[in-house]
Amino acid sequence: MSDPLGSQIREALFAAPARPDEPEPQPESGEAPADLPDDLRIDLYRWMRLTRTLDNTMVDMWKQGRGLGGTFSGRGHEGISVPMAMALGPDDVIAPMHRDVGSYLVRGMTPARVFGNLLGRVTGPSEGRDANLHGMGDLSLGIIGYVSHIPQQIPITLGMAMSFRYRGEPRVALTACGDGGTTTGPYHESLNMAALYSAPMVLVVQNNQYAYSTPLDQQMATFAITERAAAYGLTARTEDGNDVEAMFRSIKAAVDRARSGGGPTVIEARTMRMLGHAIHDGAEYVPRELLERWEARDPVDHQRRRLLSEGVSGEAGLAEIDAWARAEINAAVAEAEAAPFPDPGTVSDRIYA
Amino acid sequence: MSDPLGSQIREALFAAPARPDEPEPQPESGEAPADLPDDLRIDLYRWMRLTRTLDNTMVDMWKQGRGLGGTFSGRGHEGISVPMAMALGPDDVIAPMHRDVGSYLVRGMTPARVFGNLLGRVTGPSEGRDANLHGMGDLSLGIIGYVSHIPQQIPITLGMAMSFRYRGEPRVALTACGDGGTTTGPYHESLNMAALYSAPMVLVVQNNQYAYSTPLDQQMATFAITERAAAYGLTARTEDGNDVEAMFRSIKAAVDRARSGGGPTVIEARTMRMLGHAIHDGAEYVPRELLERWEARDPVDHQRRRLLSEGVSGEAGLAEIDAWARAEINAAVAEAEAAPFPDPGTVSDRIYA
Amino acid sequence: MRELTYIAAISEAISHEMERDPDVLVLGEDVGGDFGGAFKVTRGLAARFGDRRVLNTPLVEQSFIGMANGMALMGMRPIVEVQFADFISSGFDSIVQSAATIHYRFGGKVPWVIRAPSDGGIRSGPFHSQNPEAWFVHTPGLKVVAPSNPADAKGLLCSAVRDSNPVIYFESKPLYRSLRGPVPDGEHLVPIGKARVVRPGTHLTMVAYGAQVPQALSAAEELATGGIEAEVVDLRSLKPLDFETVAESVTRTSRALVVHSANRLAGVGAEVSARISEECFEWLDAPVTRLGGLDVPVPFSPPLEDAYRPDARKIAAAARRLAAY
Amino acid sequence: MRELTYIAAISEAISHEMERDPDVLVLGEDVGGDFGGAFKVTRGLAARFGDRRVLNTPLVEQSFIGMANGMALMGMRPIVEVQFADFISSGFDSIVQSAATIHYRFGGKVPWVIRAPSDGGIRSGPFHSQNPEAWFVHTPGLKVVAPSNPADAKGLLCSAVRDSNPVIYFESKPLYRSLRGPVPDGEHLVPIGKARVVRPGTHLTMVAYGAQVPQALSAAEELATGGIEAEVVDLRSLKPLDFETVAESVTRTSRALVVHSANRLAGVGAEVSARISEECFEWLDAPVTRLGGLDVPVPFSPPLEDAYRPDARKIAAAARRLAAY
Ligand SMILES: Cc1ncc(C[n+]2csc(CCOP(=O)(O)OP(=O)(O)O)c2C)c(N)n1
Ligand SMILES: Cc1ncc(C[n+]2csc(CCOP(=O)(O)OP(=O)(O)O)c2C)c(N)n1
Ligand SMILES: [Mg+2]
Ligand SMILES: [Mg+2]
Repeated sequence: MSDPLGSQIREALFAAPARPDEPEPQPESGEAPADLPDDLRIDLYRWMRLTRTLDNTMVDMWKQGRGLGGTFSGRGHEGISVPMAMALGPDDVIAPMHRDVGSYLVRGMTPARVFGNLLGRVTGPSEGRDANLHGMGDLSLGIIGYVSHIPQQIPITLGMAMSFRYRGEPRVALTACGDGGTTTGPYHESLNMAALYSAPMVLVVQNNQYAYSTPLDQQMATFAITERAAAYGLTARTEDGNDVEAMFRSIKAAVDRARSGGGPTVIEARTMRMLGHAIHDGAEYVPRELLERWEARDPVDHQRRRLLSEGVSGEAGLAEIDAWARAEINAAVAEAEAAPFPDPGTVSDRIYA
Repeated sequence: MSDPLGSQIREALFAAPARPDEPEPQPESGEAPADLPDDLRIDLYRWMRLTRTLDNTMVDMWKQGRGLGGTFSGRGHEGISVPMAMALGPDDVIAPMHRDVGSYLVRGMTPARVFGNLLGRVTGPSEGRDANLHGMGDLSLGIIGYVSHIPQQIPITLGMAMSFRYRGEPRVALTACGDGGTTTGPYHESLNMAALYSAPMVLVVQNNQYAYSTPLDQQMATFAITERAAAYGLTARTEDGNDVEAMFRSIKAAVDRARSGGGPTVIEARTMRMLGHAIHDGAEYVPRELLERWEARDPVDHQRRRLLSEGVSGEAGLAEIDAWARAEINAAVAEAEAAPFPDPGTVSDRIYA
Repeated sequence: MRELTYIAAISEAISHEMERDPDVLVLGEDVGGDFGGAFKVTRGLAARFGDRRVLNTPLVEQSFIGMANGMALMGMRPIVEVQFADFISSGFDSIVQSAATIHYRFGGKVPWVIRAPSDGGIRSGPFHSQNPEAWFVHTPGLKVVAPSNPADAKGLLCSAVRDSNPVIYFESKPLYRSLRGPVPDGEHLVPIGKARVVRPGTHLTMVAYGAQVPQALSAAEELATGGIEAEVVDLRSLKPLDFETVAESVTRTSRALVVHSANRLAGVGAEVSARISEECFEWLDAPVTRLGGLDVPVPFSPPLEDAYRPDARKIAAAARRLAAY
Repeated sequence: MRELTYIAAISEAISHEMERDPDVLVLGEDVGGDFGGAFKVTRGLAARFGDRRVLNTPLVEQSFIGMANGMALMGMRPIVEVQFADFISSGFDSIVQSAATIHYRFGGKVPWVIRAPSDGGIRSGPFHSQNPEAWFVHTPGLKVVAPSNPADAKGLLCSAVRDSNPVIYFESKPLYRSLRGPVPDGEHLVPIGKARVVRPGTHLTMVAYGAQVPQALSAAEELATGGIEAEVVDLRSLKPLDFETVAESVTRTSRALVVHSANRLAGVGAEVSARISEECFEWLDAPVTRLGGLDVPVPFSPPLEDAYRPDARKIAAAARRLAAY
């Protein structure tokens, strides 16, 4: 039943390493700086590097049998998950999805706690109750734990945004979903309500061209994610998800707009999931050359090259960051592996608040 | 939280008795005749009259306390429910909604059986098991009974259409939903799939400006129902739901297109619910002058006037139809009221097929 | 004490809580404006508290309950109306997967109430008569209550609003205007998780909730004329379940009859019956009897619905058999 | 007889039915192509039967199950895969309101099967370990089966495909590759609605289904070394429930232990326990005991999940207490 034309369209949309026919996205709100300060540009790199190092380490550990259950790699998504959190203010809230480890880190969750969750230790934010990148909520950090049922994070985020409206608080709620998430019912219901109520929320659609093994052309007849979103009456735009600075600008502009009463925004970030859906998945269904094309656009490397070529940072400075990330993650793994499992006697605790 | 601008837009969209700025809808497929044969035009009137007479009688009976439970009037919707069924072929299937009594009648369900259902008699298609216009399925007539949970009829219809595709049968499946139905999740999910699979189905959106007491501007920020539908990649158009001939042409064109492999169509039929949501509802929340404006466009009267003014039929011929309808409905009520209630001993029968 | 109908007590509880706490708001289909909901429970609230706090939503149970989850996580206390309990299934994920698990998984609080107008006997057919409480009692992390009289209707709703957990409040449509009773003015809380003996008796224990409590009481009156004194326990909370009160009664009477309008098969009555058998085994002089709806959708036509559903007559008959065992 | 794993038996049943009947098709998330589903159950089917009959859908449980309702109404026989049983809640309305009621309400037939990979014990956490069968057993109009071994996995699935009603087929993930057993070649049907005594015994009856059957059997072996002979009844069908087989056993052994992985509270075990107490009251020498999951979401971390879940050790301990009662 798959439409051969569909895959051609998909190729056309996603094949080119850059999309020169599309103008560089311009921030729409004056509050979002067109030129990002150097330290912010370096920080974007720093968090991406930490995220990537965590991800690589996690993947290695699971392959070595040092993991517990399954887990999800966000490799290739760092250019999205990091600015999702970087563009928020301290009182804003975020409901990340299953590949957004970068958002957790930026928001202040330590790598040791992340590994604690992955390894089922009592030191993880779910205290061993939830698996992999699920349930890693920490309200003191403004983070809502992931509910597996897609796209539950969206109506939750709408509700948080509405609570800010009700109370007149200048806060913003942000969440994400995948291309798969855009086909679900609550996506439609919630975006329609977000527009209707002018909710201060931002939704980042992480269009990585696959929902598990199912390519875009088996999910939708047209790839007009932005157009469909705009038809609700909210702001919608498409960005290069592998360009962390473009993503930061776009998300920041959307956050500022939401904060100032301008209503919700949907940002479609086009990217590629570089590993399988989850750790056990070899993703043989993804054409190798598609991966190669996207490997050449790796968001971490891209930012690194940009900082170097534009003279924002020198090789030494970046190497220092890379080493810092390595050390942070090594220490985190050691700490998490040494942490205790939860006491089985606590299994029924905290079922009610 | 309701947007004052919203109601202005709504006024602009729906206030004028005609919408001269919109071109007359032209059938897109050669198979749908631009000029309808006289007998068909009269038949459209005949079924609308029968539908209206049934509806009026039902409303009177319920007011007199001769009803059972609640019920739904479709007054004002006859220009939609009748052509929905008239445009189908004998092997096509229809999944009507709660105001579509006209579809049942056209499809061959006798008024006596309809009243049998309304009155909980064993002679109703649900044999006393389902209420009012729910559960009036009869597969021998190609009718699927209504499931209350909105918009369950849509995925069912998609599935029926898909079964025709699988088997290569030249059949079409048609259903309807309200303006309220367009805001629900499965509406989005199913339209996206219908476009993706090019399912031979037609969906008529009966936009009567209210979902129960909730006006359009409290349901959606923009009233771009057709645009939103088109964004899935299917054909979508807006029609005057009170012009039964325009509706017939449009639905027939969509049915023909679906049958010939052209894929699904969404037709937005703009109309007004002339009575309350259900029999107990006085609809005080609907401005009286809005109702008056739409009363002037009554679809049954409109067709009557058109037949007379265009010389398709004379007063005598139409009076005969009106009398026939009256007699049919009177006989049906008498038959239904005389029919037995179901035997309580059968309550557990037929739980499994 | 002044008397109110069951439905007026619900309305009073809502306005009492909205008055008390600015974080309380109402949302759902058609709840706002002058209309005030399919059953007019929220009528007048919009005029009193403003449109913002009485929000008409589109027809999207999954997302407006999901939205309530988010509001609640930020400390608001939404009172969500599903138009009929039957439509709660349309928002199922937002309840059983999201709201129910959030506190256990990471400590977030989801203090909402879903008001679900439930039950039948009033010729509304399969989609407007359901009693889906068993789904939610089985699901960890929720609380479930079902008042049987106006005072409890008020007191349980006020407690539910103040509870820090998601509470599903099953109100009984058949009692809305048919049942009047004394309701304390002002502050009135009925604790969640406490059953109540609503009629003392010695020969057997009837355990019921919601609209079957009045039926059980009227059956008990009839039985009393024949010398059988039935004790009636009103569960009030289905989750957490106050089994102590049930056990205390059954160990005195040695006979138990469990009644609800919901389908009997794998209903809440099965849990109550199983626990009685487990924990009161040595005291039982007869098998625990369950009455509930048949294993079919709630039928519309009066003879069918009457055959489907427990009522005072059927309760009395079952009680007589039980007493004679 | 040749041996297959539990999961291979499922795959074999599907291809057997697709071969036999052109109206049988498979749909769900990721079931198609070379991939063949999250657990590879449908791998190879697309190559063999074509992409049209093995349809990858978008991530829309409500609508793809609803679509299956429509296909089934027209006489097709969809085998629907929900990726994990946990996600069946996302399509709840299409099952409990639509499919379940259609035949009762107007005589339409909805002959689909939903395959729901269920159960835990494999460190998958709250959203990939659920056992939601009680919701569906409580709902009139559905059938529910849960095979415990490869032969039944094949035979029940083939029967489910041929049944004229909506059947939910709970397959046990923990058994997928851990359990091998003889599976008849070719045509093999296990009737829906028939339990089976999988181990004869005299001292007590264990009633279980799905992955708890092997646990019960291994507990029974252990108990036998201590002189306790437990009879093990495998329910196989949860709805309709073959209570006769249970009663026949319990009236012989006079003691019953009901076990499932699902949450114990208001689970299917409550219904089984209540019926045993109702119908075997005079034969019981001890209260019916239930084992099930605790009243919390299925936790991830091994010590917590082990505390949460019944297993052979806990079954043996409960059986010893029961036998000594
Ligand atoms: C309601 C629901 N059904 C099925 C799943 C199983 N599942 C987990 S992730 C996934 C694919 C998601 O694809 P997408 O939304 O594109 O996100 P991505 O993983 O590509 O980032 C599926 C089907 C789920 N989580 N929720
Ligand atoms: C899922 C669900 N929630 C609530 C209802 C209750 N309900 C019945 S009809 C209706 C309004 C429907 O409005 P619309 O779709 O515009 O159809 P109309 O009645 O105007 O023709 C509502 C809320 C329902 N049937 N289904
Ligand atoms: Mg994706
Ligand atoms: Mg409407």
